[in-house]
Amino acid sequence: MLPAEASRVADAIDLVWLIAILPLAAAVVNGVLGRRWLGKWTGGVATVALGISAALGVAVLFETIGLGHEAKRIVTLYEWIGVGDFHVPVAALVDPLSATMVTVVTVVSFLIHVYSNGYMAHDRGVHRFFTWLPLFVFFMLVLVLADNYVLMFVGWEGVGLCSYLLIGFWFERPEPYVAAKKAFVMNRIGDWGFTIGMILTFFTFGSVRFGEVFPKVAEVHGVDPTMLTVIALAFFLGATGKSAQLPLYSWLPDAMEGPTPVSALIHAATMVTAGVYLVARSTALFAAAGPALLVVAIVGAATAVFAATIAIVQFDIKRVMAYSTVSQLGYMFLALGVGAPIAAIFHLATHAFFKALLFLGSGSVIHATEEQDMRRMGGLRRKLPITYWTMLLAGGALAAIPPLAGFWSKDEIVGAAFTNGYPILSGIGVLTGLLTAFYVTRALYMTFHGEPRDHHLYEHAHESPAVMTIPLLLLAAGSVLAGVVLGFPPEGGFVHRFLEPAVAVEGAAQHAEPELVAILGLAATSVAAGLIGIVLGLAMYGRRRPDPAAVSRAAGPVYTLLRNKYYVDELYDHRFVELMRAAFGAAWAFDIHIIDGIVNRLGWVAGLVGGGIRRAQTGVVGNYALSIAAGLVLLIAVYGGYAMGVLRR
Amino acid sequence: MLDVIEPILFGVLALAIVGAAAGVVLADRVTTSALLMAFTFLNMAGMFVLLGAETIAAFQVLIYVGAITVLILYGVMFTPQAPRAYGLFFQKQTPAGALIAALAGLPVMVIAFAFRDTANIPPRGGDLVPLASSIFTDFAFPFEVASVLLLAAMVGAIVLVKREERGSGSAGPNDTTSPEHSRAKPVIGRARE
Amino acid sequence: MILERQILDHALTLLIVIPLVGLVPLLFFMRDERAAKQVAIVTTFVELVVSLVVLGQFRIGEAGFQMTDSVMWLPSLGIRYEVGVDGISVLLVVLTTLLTFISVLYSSGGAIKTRVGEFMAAFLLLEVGMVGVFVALDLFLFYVFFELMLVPMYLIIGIWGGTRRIYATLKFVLFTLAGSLIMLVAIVAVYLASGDAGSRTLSFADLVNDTSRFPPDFQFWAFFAFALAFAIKLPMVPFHTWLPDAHVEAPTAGSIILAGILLKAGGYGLIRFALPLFPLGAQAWLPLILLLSVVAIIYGAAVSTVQKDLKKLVAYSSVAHMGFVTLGIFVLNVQGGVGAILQMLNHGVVTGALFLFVGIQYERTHRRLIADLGGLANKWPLYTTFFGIFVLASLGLPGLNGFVGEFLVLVGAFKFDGQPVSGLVWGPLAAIGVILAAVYLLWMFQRVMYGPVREAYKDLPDLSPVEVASALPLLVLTIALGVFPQPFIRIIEPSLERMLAFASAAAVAVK
Amino acid sequence: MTDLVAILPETIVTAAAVVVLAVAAIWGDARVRAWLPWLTLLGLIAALASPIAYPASGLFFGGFAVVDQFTAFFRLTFIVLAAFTAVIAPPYLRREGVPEAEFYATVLFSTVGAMTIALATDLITLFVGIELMSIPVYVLAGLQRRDRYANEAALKYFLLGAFSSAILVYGFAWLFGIAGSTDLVHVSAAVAKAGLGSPEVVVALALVTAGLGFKAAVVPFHQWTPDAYDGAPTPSTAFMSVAPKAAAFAAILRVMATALGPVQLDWALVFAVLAVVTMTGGNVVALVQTNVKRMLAYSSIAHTGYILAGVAALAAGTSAGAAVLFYLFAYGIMNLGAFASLTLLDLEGTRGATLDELNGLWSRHSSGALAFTIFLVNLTGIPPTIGFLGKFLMIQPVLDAGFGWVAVAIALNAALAAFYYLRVVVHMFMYDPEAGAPRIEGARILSVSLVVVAVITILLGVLPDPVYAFALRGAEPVVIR
Amino acid sequence: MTTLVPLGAFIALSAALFFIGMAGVLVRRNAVVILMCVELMLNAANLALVAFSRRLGLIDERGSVFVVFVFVIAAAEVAVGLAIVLALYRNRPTVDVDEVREMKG
Repeated sequence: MLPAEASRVADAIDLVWLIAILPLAAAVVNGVLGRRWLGKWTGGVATVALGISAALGVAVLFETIGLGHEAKRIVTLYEWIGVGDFHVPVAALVDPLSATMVTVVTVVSFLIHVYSNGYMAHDRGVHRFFTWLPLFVFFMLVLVLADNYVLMFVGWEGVGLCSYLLIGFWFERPEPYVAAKKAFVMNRIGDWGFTIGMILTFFTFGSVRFGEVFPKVAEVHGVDPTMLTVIALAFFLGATGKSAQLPLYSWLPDAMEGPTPVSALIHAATMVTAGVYLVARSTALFAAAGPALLVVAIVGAATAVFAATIAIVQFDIKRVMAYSTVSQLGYMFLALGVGAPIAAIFHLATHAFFKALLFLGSGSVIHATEEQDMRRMGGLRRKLPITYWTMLLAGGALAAIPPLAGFWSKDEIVGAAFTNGYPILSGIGVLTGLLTAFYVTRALYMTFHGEPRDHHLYEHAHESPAVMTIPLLLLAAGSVLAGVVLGFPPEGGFVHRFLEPAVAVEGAAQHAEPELVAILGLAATSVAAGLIGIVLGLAMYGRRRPDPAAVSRAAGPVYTLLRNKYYVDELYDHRFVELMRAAFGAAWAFDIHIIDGIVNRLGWVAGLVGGGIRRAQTGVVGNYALSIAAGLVLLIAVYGGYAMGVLRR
Repeated sequence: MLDVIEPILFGVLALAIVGAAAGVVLADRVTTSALLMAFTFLNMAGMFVLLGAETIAAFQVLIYVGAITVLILYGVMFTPQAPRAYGLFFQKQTPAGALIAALAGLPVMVIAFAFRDTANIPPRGGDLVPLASSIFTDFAFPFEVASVLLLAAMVGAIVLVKREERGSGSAGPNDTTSPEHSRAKPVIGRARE
Repeated sequence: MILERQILDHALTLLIVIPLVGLVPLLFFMRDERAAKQVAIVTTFVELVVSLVVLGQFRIGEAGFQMTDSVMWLPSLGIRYEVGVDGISVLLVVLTTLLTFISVLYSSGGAIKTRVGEFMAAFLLLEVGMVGVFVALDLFLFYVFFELMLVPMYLIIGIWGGTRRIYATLKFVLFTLAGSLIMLVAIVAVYLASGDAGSRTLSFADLVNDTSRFPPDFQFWAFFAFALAFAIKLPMVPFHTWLPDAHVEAPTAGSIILAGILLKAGGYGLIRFALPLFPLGAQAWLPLILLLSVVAIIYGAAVSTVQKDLKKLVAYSSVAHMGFVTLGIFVLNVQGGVGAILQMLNHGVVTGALFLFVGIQYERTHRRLIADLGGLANKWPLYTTFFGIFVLASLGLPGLNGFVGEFLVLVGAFKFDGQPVSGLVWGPLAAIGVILAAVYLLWMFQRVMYGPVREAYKDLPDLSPVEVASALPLLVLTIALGVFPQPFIRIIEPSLERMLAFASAAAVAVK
Repeated sequence: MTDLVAILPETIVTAAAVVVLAVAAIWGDARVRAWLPWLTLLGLIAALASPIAYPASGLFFGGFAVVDQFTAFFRLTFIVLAAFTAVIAPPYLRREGVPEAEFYATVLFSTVGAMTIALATDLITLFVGIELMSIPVYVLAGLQRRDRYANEAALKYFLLGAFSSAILVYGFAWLFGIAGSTDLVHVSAAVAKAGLGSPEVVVALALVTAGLGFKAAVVPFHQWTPDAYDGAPTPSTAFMSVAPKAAAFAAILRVMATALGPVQLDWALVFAVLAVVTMTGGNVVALVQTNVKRMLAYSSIAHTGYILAGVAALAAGTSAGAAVLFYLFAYGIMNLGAFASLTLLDLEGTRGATLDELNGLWSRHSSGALAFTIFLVNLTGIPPTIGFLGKFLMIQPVLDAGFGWVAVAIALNAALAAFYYLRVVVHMFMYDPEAGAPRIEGARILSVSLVVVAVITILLGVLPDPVYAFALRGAEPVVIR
Repeated sequence: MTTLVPLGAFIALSAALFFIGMAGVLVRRNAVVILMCVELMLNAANLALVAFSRRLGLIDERGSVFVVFVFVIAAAEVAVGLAIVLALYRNRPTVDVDEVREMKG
């Protein structure tokens, strides 16, 4: 802390570390005492801890708001690593950006913890669950609060670990832990980029602390632009891994093997947005690295539409949501790429709410029906009213129906893309909006409307307990209001004013102020697209005309392609893995047969030579005498050679 | 007069020595070799006389022709061999051995002529007196050592050839031969490996 | 008071003597198992305490050697008995005593069933050698201890080892011996080059003061000889093939010490002797060593991925980890160096622990093939937790100790701006190893731990108190080194900078 | 009178031999025989102590005997070795029915011969000494006279020994011809005058090298070694594998350094090559042996190679001679101990033990196995043992003399040798004994003395300075100037 | 006194004898005969020694003294040698060294 601040009276921001420590404490307590003593009370412990830190989080947020424009405070705990000129403090950076993230994370986590108390009540491993979930929150908070890349990396890897543990939560079955490993390894590939990015940052700017790095970016002189691009791309590689963007997205759908609350918290609301946060946090860096920014935009857009197309044809309700998440994350990167980080964060926040809600909703459905395949559902709205209505709202938000939350944020992204001179990308955004609206409609309809397809299942379905439904309601409120509250009026909403200083880039070219016409026009188009999608969905699945089956038949190859998710999993999980195994096997063979072989051969050769010489030991005195005499002759020859100068010494 | 005799004598003796020595090597029968060896020694004694070392010559006759030859003949008698061709042509190693010996011998014989007599040798009589005097005065130490050597050799020879007295019990468990065996007649025509 | 002072002044000598003292009663109780165990435990514990006292007495921030003892040993050769610790060695000493204590404790818990007395005796002898290696400041003394480690370990693997123990142990000894004998020649050469007859010395302090007495070509070969010996001990690719065999066959305690300490002797030798004494030689061999290091990192990881035997997998992973050590040392900057030392400590703790747990598991299931295992997590929650944490530490998860060392090494590697290939190539390549580590370790973990529980292992017991007691200190260290590495770094850094200064100064002086 | 004082040790040893014989001849029963080794020991100790009581140094017997530090060192070495032999011999001798009194007497006679070599300043004394050292050893080889292998060993050793003696004495004759004197100093002067240019020096040098090389078992004059060591009764092997070798090197040092010192440049390189060939050959063949006794025989050839390297490096000055002396001392103790350890096993015939017969020796006779292991570790050259110091001190002058390649060869050979030495340990510790193999009982004195000596090798490995300092002083007379 | 036979001739003769003896050792198989050949070699040495000591104009008779010692040694060798041969012969009736080859390799 700066001496100036030292005199200040302590306030919530000074206790910001407590926000992170509380979940950790909960995790430790549950981890140590859970199995033997606490049992299912672990849920209570975790929830309480989360509640407190959520409250603190909100407090911090408001205090930051209170600080106004120069809201930026660093709370240093201790020096973690310090070797030579390389220093990594354990310090929290509290500014609008991190404050927002903290709030989102803590609040959503809290709700999901509450929900989980119901959802996981009957699981044998409940104590494990409530050890790892708060642990995840801890790492997530480290990630968002860190004031330097290395500390951020700690959270980054930590959340990866917890996602690994939680995806593989039901480890008796193979699918979960296979998916878990896939997730972790793919993240590691991204982390390779992150690592390189960090270290290069250190050598370019002599520090890894945001506060010291970003100012230096401004003075372009001295900093090699290509180096900047490399750094940015390296970080972005990390982001693609964590946020499931092309080409490293394929772990996220598989991650649905984990318990649904996990999917909601980690694989929808928080962890997967870490990549977005990273890029947003490094806006200054990316802004200075033009090409990298373009790459971000393109990858984002591509991922958005790519995932949406797959989502269209999925039947597992959670997988639909998963691909939807991938697609929405694509939106956020698109936003970042087109230079609208605020829009990205905005969408991140809203998405956190409605996507978490969608997941928890489907979780409640699954909880009620023990079934994930939408083809065996239908007509459930009568059985699960609360779930139905809340999910309907969330779906609307996802489909960007005004005035629900999704509308504001998504619309802003599309708009920014357009106004900042990326019309094509903007177009893709609109198209994706259409697809989104379509598959969300399809999913909700197949689940809740029409006639029950499986009566046995239908009969046993029942609404979830209050502990699960209340979070749904709260999230629903968020999904409805978040947009208006934060983002109205567009481009000038609270969120903009609040976040502006955090992501402001000195000297970065500010895009031209868009005129109202364009905004409205774009809004209209995207809304229209959404409506078309919904109508189409209702038509196909409500009226059966055109009949989906017929359509898929007509689509033929395209359909199978989508059905098989573009065969990417086959490519990764089989071709690539087989290739690697072959290579590694070859390496081992080399180790055994060549390297070790040579070693063993040496001994063998020595033995051979020994055996040979041994044969000269005939046991016959005459031969021995002969060798002596021969030796004598040899000596005479050699010495004679010296004497006559024939041999040199 | 005397000048002529010496070279002639030398030649004769040299021929005799070389011839007899070659005989020792070439002779088929062991006894022949032994006798030829004795003959070589005799001629060698003559050579010593020629060199004016009468005392040494005397010793030579006594020790070699007397003691050693007799000893060796005893040895030959004690170790009768099956009458078998000891001809060199059964010896695989003969050519190699001969070659090596020649290879070493011829150059050395040539080199031998590099030794020259010192120009003026002081006239001196027999070697008895200086020899006797020096052995027991200057050479007292090696002489004592030599006496120990003889003692050691004696002890060794005795312990090696003496038979265990019956029932001394000192015969080890690894008695690879029975007393009968040790007195056994030589096996006739024993196959060679 | 005075006595206390005395003891503290000669604490290091004490460290060398204590195990020898312990040997005496052991020889009498050779046939009485319980007594033998008790003697061994007490001795190693006292040793541990004394080493901790040493650590406590250590003056942090000083670069030079502390608590030195120096006595003329071989007057007619001018060779001294000279011991002392600096920031680099003091931690390794403590690690040694700790791991030895743990190994003995664990082994006395029933892991060793035959010839217990002999086993403990071998271990005490081994401890003498290991501690000696880290405190010796005279090349001759160092060599003596370096070799002294050999025979006990030879017996430990050969007598209490697995089915192919003979092959393994002979391979281990012959490899090491071949290397160290070449080094012996080099040591003698150094001795001869150290001055004119009468003024010759092998004392590190004297030698390092003026390395210009070693002409460049001399340094070239001397460094080669030293590096060879240490590269085999470490082991560096391609001299590593003794390691998997030795580890697979060795008894658990043997593996722990082998991985935890013996390999460190190699890295320590490089940074303490090879580098400062022959800076020019180091410069000459630098590119090759860096190449081999990176190869080791990737190659070791690649090979571990396809291992079927649990111990072999961990053994090959050691090869990869040691690659980080050599890389860190020879990028010749402080981040790399500190990283390398930390990596040595971390690897000692973590891999030691991994072998401990593999051994525990083997004792219950008598299976080491990964394919034969599975579903253990269900029955052994405690075991799974411990094992899992160590696995994560081993794959370099931030917040655990593995990360700090590897990351600093990577920083150093990037920083390396030497010829012909700069760090911008080495760094990213080395970083790949981190990905692969995740692959093979997690894959192993899930195959061993996850999945449905097997009938055969249904009623096997979880960790016993002794085992927990053995593992707990390691766990604490694993987390402490990960969360609060700075105190350790503060101990290491000055001494390391001193070593590097020796290296660079001489290099500059000649240029 | 002073002359006699000067050779008091030799006299005492001779007397001891005679007394032993006499005692055995007069009271031939077992009780007395039990005392013979102690009688021998007593004599040897007296001999060792006598120079302290009556110190003497300088030239004696009109310059035919010299007593200097060199002599002193070798006296110590030989007496220690003889004493060690006397202590370890009895169990075997009684078991195999080898005549004891003669054994001790012969050992003592041979010792006198060896000591004489150390005293010699003159080709004649030297030659007589060499013979007095050798002839009793031939006897020792054949002493177990009912054993076919012993006979064979004795015969081979004797025939070849006599052969080489003839070569040696012929070489001496030529040296005499060159110098007109048998005094080593005069010879050296004459050789210096003639130089290697003169062919007769070439011949003499070759003959002498071959003759002495045989005694020290240098390749290619070594082939008698395995058979002789193998067949001889084990205690004899123990003695003849060390004392004659040490004596041979004493002779080599005296002749090569003093008489042929002037042409050192010419023989140094040859010796270096011979050294490498010898150590490598010995090790490589030892590698494929399954009979431990025979394996040790080959290993002793290898050690000859190491020592010879030191001789080749004599140009390096005192350190070289000191290295040779020290190594001889170390090698003597450890090799003798190794062979002696074999006598623990009660086996058919003289031919030592196969590796398998050693299986599980640790459980059959712990102290013996322990001692054997320590001796093997010594031979391998692993610290902290006297064997290691031997190698360390040897490499130093070799490098100093510029024979870097020889030093490397020594190192590699040591590694190679480690394989077969440690393989023996493997069999003793890591294999279980054959079913029903009994614990080895008795032979308390033997095992105790083995352990004691083994411990001594370690102590001397930790604190070698007294011995080395002594060796340094002892090397002074054989420095080539 | 002056002589017509040069010293070199004697030495050459001794060399001839020496190498004849050596050849004998190399080619003969009968242990006793080998022993004889060794004696021949020793005699060659004797001849050389005597010749030197008579012809190099030395003040003393060192060579001859040496010869005396060689006599002694020769006698000792023969005694021990024959003893060994006899001991061997008792265990297996042969003196053929080619047949005494149980130890080899």
